[in-house]
Amino acid sequence: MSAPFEQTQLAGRAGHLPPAGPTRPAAQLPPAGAPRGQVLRALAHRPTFVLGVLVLAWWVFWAVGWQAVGVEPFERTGPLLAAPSAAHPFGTDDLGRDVFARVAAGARPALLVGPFGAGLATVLGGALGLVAGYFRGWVDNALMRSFDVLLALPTLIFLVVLVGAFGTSTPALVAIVALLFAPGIARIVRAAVLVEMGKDYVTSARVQGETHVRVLRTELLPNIAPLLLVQALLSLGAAVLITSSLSFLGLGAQPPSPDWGLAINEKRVLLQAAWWTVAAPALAVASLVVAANVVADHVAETASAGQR
Amino acid sequence: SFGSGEAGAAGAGGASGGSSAGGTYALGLAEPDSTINPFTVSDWNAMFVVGLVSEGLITQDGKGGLVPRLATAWEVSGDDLTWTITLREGATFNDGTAVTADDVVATFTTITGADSLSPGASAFKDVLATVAPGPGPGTVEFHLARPYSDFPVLLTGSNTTILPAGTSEQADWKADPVGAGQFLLTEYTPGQGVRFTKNPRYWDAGNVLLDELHVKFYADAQAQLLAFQAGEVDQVAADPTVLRTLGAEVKQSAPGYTKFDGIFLDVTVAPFTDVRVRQAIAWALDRDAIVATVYGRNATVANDALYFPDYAVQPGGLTQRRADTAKVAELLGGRRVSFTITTVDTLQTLAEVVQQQLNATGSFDVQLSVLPSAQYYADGADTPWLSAPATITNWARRLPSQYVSQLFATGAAWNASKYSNPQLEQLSAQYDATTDPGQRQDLADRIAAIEWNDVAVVVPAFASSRLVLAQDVEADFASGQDFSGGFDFRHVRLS
Amino acid sequence: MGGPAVPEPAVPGPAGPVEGTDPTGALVHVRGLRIAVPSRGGARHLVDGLDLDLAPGGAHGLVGASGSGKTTAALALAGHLPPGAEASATRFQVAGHDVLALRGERLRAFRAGTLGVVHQDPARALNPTAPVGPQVAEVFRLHGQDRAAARAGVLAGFERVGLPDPPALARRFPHELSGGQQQRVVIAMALAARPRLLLLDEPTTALDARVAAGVMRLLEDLRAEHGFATLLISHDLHLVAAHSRQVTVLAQGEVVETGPAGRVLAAPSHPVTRALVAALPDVRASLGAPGPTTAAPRPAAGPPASTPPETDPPATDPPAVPVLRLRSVGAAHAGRPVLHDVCLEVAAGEVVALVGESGSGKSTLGRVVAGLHPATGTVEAPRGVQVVFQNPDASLNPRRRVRQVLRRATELLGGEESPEALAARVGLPPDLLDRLPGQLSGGQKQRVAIARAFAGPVPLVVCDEPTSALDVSVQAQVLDLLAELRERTGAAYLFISHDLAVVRRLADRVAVLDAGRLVEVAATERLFSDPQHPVTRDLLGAAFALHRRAGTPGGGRG
Amino acid sequence: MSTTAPAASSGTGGPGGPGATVGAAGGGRSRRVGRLLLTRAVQLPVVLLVISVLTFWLVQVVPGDPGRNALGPYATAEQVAQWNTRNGLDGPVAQRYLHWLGGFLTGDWGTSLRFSGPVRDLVMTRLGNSLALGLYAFALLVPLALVLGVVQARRRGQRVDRGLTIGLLTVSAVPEFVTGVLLLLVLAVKWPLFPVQSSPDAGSGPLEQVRLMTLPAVVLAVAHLAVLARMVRAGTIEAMAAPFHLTAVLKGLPPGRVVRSHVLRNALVPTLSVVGTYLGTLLGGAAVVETLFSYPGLGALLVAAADRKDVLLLTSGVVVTGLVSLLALLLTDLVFLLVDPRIRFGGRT
Ligand SMILES: Nc1ncnc2c1ncn2[C@@H]1O[C@H](COP(=O)(O)OP(=O)(O)OP(=O)(O)O)[C@@H](O)[C@H]1O
Ligand SMILES: Nc1ncnc2c1ncn2[C@@H]1O[C@H](COP(=O)(O)OP(=O)(O)OP(=O)(O)O)[C@@H](O)[C@H]1O
Ligand SMILES: [Mg+2]
Ligand SMILES: [Mg+2]
Ligand code: NI
Repeated sequence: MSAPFEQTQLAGRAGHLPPAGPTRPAAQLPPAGAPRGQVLRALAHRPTFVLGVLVLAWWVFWAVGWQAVGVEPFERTGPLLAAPSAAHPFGTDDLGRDVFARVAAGARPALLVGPFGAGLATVLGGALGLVAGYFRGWVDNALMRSFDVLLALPTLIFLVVLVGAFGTSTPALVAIVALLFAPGIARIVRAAVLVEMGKDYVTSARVQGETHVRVLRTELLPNIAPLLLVQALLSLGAAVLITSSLSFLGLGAQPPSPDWGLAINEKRVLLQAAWWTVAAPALAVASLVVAANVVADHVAETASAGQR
Repeated sequence: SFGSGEAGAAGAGGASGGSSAGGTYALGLAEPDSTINPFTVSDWNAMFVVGLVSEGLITQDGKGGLVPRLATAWEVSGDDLTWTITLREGATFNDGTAVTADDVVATFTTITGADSLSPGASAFKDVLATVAPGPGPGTVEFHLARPYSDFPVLLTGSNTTILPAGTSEQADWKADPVGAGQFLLTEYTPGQGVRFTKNPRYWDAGNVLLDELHVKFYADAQAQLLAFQAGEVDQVAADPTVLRTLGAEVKQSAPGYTKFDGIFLDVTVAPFTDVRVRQAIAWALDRDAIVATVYGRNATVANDALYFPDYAVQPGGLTQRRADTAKVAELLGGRRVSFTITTVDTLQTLAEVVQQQLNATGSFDVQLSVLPSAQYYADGADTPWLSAPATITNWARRLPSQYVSQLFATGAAWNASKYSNPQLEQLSAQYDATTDPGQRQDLADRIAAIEWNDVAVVVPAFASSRLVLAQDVEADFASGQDFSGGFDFRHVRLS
Repeated sequence: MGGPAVPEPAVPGPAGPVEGTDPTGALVHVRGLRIAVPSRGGARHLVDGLDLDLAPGGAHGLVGASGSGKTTAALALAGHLPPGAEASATRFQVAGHDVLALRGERLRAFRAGTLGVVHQDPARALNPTAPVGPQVAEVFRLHGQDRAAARAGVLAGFERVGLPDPPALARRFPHELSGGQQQRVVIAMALAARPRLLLLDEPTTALDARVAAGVMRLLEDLRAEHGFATLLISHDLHLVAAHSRQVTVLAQGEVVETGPAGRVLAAPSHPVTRALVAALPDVRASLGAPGPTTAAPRPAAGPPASTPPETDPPATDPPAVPVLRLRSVGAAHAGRPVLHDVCLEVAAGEVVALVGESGSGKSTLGRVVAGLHPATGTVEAPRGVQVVFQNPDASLNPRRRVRQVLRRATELLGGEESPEALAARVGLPPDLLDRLPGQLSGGQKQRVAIARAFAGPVPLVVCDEPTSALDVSVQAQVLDLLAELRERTGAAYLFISHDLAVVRRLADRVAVLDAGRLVEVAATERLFSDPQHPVTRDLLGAAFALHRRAGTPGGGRG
Repeated sequence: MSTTAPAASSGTGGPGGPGATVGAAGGGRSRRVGRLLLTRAVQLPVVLLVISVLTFWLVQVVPGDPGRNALGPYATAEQVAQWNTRNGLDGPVAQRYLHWLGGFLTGDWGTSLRFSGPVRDLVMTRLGNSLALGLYAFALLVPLALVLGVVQARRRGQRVDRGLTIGLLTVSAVPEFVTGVLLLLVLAVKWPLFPVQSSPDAGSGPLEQVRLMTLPAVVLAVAHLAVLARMVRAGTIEAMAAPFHLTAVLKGLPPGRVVRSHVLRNALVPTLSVVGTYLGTLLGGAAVVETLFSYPGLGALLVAAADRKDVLLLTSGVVVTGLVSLLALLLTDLVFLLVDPRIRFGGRT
């Protein structure tokens, strides 16, 4: 059928202004099939896109360079639970540590586990979902029933077991996130593929003699890619927060790790006494997730402009 | 099964306001972890439930004094080997049968039996030889294996509440909650809570002013705090977070010391084989800061010797250790020592502060390994709490000599430090056997000096239990809410 | 393209009194409509300065080469633009509304109250997840009818457009209908709204001549009765001539000629129009006179000018080496038998046309041949049968660019041509290669689908209405391509078409399908000159009648 | 492959609005539904068996020892071993599993070590509670997510869309216990409209039950809202790009009607599969919320069971939640068939 992230332009939207009026959204859309530079230039005119990119860059900066910059996430550098001030922009925690320094240093685990975990989950779930929905029949049954086993196991129980098996090192967390999210993504992707399979373009490709692998890759994948992107971005936040679930189970990363999820769980008791100790890491996670999604939205909008 | 007044109050979500004078007292606990059985109960929440219904011979008040409960008197024989207990006349179990010497004998026989599952058994090992009915009516004789001047204190410990003779260790006590305590268990709903009503047959029923007691289960400490703020419960433990949240203006009750959190150093493993390293650690800690940060000031600075501040004998002559970076550097000779501290998640804050303080001296590079309790206290030879080189473990209040015999004696079951010192053991045994106060003081000084010097365990502070109470709670608690305090709700009422 | 001065349509033409172009009385009054999408080299104009006037009850034709902007212009009247497009006009009045300025509820009300739209691509115009009946009933409901009335309206509407068994059909989903049935559903849906302006975008491409004639007659009747105006877009100039009074000719978005249908089509002044019309007599000639028939409605009227001898290859005997052999093939949809005992052989290099009424099972047979539909009986088909689907749009992946599609097809089918060359063969300008299917016009999509199927040597191609959306000149080019490929590679075609002119021009033999049975298979010339079966005669007669009427400039109501 | 079922004339729908005729399927569909149910009826027990085996075995990796857990750290190793023997925790795992399985199938689910009560009563009461909470959360979540997703899609790229994206994702990036605490602070502490402890009391009426469950349900719903709304948004955007949407718009249908009759069904298939997995999640995965609100649901029960290696309770509980999850997943597959008539589960031809 058609492409997500595209829009049917209704009258009353862009382009229907009276003759003289230049139109805003249309002006921001790059021409169809425009070269990359032009797309980028169009994106650069979108303030929320620019903001999103800046936020992402900001976290990447801290993830890579917090040691070089010399923030002190572990030392006691101020009074206990000091409110945000010039010296401590996000205040201090119950051990007198600078909350900003901890959040900055926490960007590293977040940016390792989040994107890689979500990415791996999406690749895994996407691939298996595609295969299940495409071949249907026993392949579908075999794959989906195995995933059902994982989906039917309560998440937290599954987590306990996975942590028991892999531990809580960063690569282990990436693997855990992937295993935890892949079944759900596979199911969603399979559902989308089942719908696509009802459309003639898949038949046409097969009639042309296209191999199964290429049908999956070049015909179906592009059509479920927007869905996969949505899934990947939604998994991002959950992946960053995986340590929070783990620490709820008493299995989190080791203190004094500045991990965001860990911090949120540990400091939540301080929500009333010192809201900033929770708010800072929570906002960090939120800003990362929101920025990634907003940037992706903008890219999807520009990319789909002029399609259909 | 419930009075109408109480049902109405509970329905309205209110903690108090029952129709009769004393009202319903509500408090929050985490759901008990272990089986609810006075013999085997081991976690504090379960002890609470059991302790409200059952009654021991003796308990301790908040200052370490002994309080007669089912026993009215206790005295030791001339050879210091037989303690005779006199039982309270007229005391009955909640089923109406009298508490007799046979019941006491049966209870202690079960606890100390060869196949006993009671966690209390260890306290009597090598101390109690036999129990038998005494010569007089209502008396019981405890025959000791060695002289033990603090023996009555052992009777205040865990799992020593008296149950009718014939009660099996394996019985489902919850189904038939028998005991001689202040309350009757009327309803136990897993996941939700327990309801108690006053036991009219309690020997001191006149002083139990509450009509009902409602224990609600909150798995989450924060939920408990919120419940307190919302008025759903009448008390909440005064941990630093609670105090910070509620502010200084709240009504508090501070019934006494309950525990210490010790940093156990395995003296057989480098770098702790070197006593200077152990001492350096002890000298590196800023104990005042720990008391403030970790315990919210509900603690007293300790000096690495295991004498609780409320214990009758206090050792003297030791310099109080305080953070001294120069001394640390001197002891270590400029070395930088790295090691990992292993601990359980409930002690994470202390571990983090200790790590922070040690690392701040520049002489240490400390890593942490914080484990969930099931893992930390796991079974087997390599259980972390006993086998890791440096651990932080909390210990409930016990007698000084108990710590020696259980933590530092050769072959002691819980010797996480792998420390042994025949001289210490000998002094400790002497101390147990002595009744003369002057001699005891002298022995205590020497024991403490050894502990202070050898630093098998660093004890930064003794923690006390403290409660924050709702405005309408009247009367202070005489003792801590634990087994040794007997979960005493006498004189407590709601206005 | 510049072209000569565009005729000023505001000047009253020699049309009848009803067609007053007084702006105040006009239903549609458009001046200088421009629709542009941004493109690499600045804005690209899909419609460039369109003027259009349409009086209430008027009948206007919009013709032009494929991709000239007809659909875009028509949908603009409904207030719809392609995504990202911008429109401007000096005047843009439809039924008294400045459509470009309408928003929200007023736009909706305008659409509900004024418009009926027959989309070019009926298959995709219908919601795949709802039965067709309710989709039409919805329009009645929108106009205030109750459930029962709406249901009755649907059944009556279906009946009128010649759909079989309306109650059962109404419960089916769009994909359970044949192409022509879908198209008729869409027509019924457009009529349900009692529109004042009916936009007909290629309304009969999937219909056989008889049904098409019936539908057009129905439209004429309703127009007379209700006085709505029609804007008819079609490549079939006969149809336009027969059913429009005024005609506007578009070329690359610009109006090149406008005026009374008779004059424009009979005496075209602009080269573009001339090129379009040039094919007219030829087509009529190629169709030839109907043979002796009883079924043709007006057999005696207007004999063709001449009956020139055909240059088709002589009809061959049944082939010796069949590339396709069907023996008593049957097939069913959802348990309902659709094909019965079909026996057919197609030789290598042979073109067998499959004709028959809409819904007779042609597409199903095509799918059976391609192995896409289970069948009973024996189907001996070569490997690698290619299919040009009846609905090219759905068969193109919305996320693959034309270039990717063509390049991959060449690889798969072992062809040698570059995508550019392949595109050029079907008359696609190279700048379309980097577009997605959604950015193409109906005819352009169809040509991509054709180019794809012919990207390499194949033994047999099933062409299901491959030229229905193409204007005559492109159509001719495509037919030449087919002929040339067949010469070169020896490909055989199973050629499904309603367009008998095309059939006659291309096919060696013709098979006539009626309600799932082959009723006649004959060499093309023989079939046209001497149809045996009444069904065949019906088909031929209807086709002839439609084209004959085109000979009467001024439209069918004259 | 196309089915060859006789054309069923069971369709009752007829004209009257596309939305009204979900059940009016062609003959193929009832046949397909039947076949799907049949295959699943065979597969479901197998999946459950696998789940139970996995749970029974995997719980062994959970650190800790039941005897140790019951007796506490100060009990001796011998005491712990003795306790385990008494509670039937020694012997090979396989043997114990088979014993459990036999009991489970005959209705004797054993006794919980952690809660020292019959497993079956415990699980069944909690299941009821969890289902009630889950459905309540669902009732809040699904309509809201639909509305928000559709609004976002219709206003794609505009301020409303961007604002909702930012707002929803921010909320979703805050863990449940933080949202929960915030809600409790406002609605239980500041204005005591709701209790902190949300245990339904035996005696309280249905209205009171709803009041008790409201906060946990809201927190659960909020936690899943962003994901679902974004799925709806993506699906709606896709469906709105399809030509049939233009048809509906040009018909002049009111926007709400366009969405309901034409967009949602086409947008919902991937979303539905998320919804399906959520039902399972809300049963077994609501542990955090249940814990915070002291709500006696299955999630917290199972976490406690796993934590304490209460094998019998855990396995039985997981099998029960598993069954419910699997039924929910089956339901989504069934709904697929009804929502999109083109969907087939059968193998390729
Ligand atoms: N969304 C779009 N973006 C860019 N170009 C488009 C888009 N849709 C159509 N076009 C281009 O606009 C031109 C006019 O298209 P339109 O569909 O109006 O043609 P048409 O006259 O209806 O052709 P046909 O007879 O083939 O249907 C074509 O060249 C087409 O490629
Ligand atoms: N998926 C389906 N389910 C049920 N019936 C179907 C299905 N597809 C087609 N039909 C019916 O089968 C018959 C033959 O359809 P087919 O598409 O082969 O006709 P056709 O000859 O190609 O018609 P047209 O010229 O209109 O395209 C029609 O009556 C149609 O309604
Ligand atoms: Mg067109
Ligand atoms: Mg067809
Ligand atoms: Ni009561």
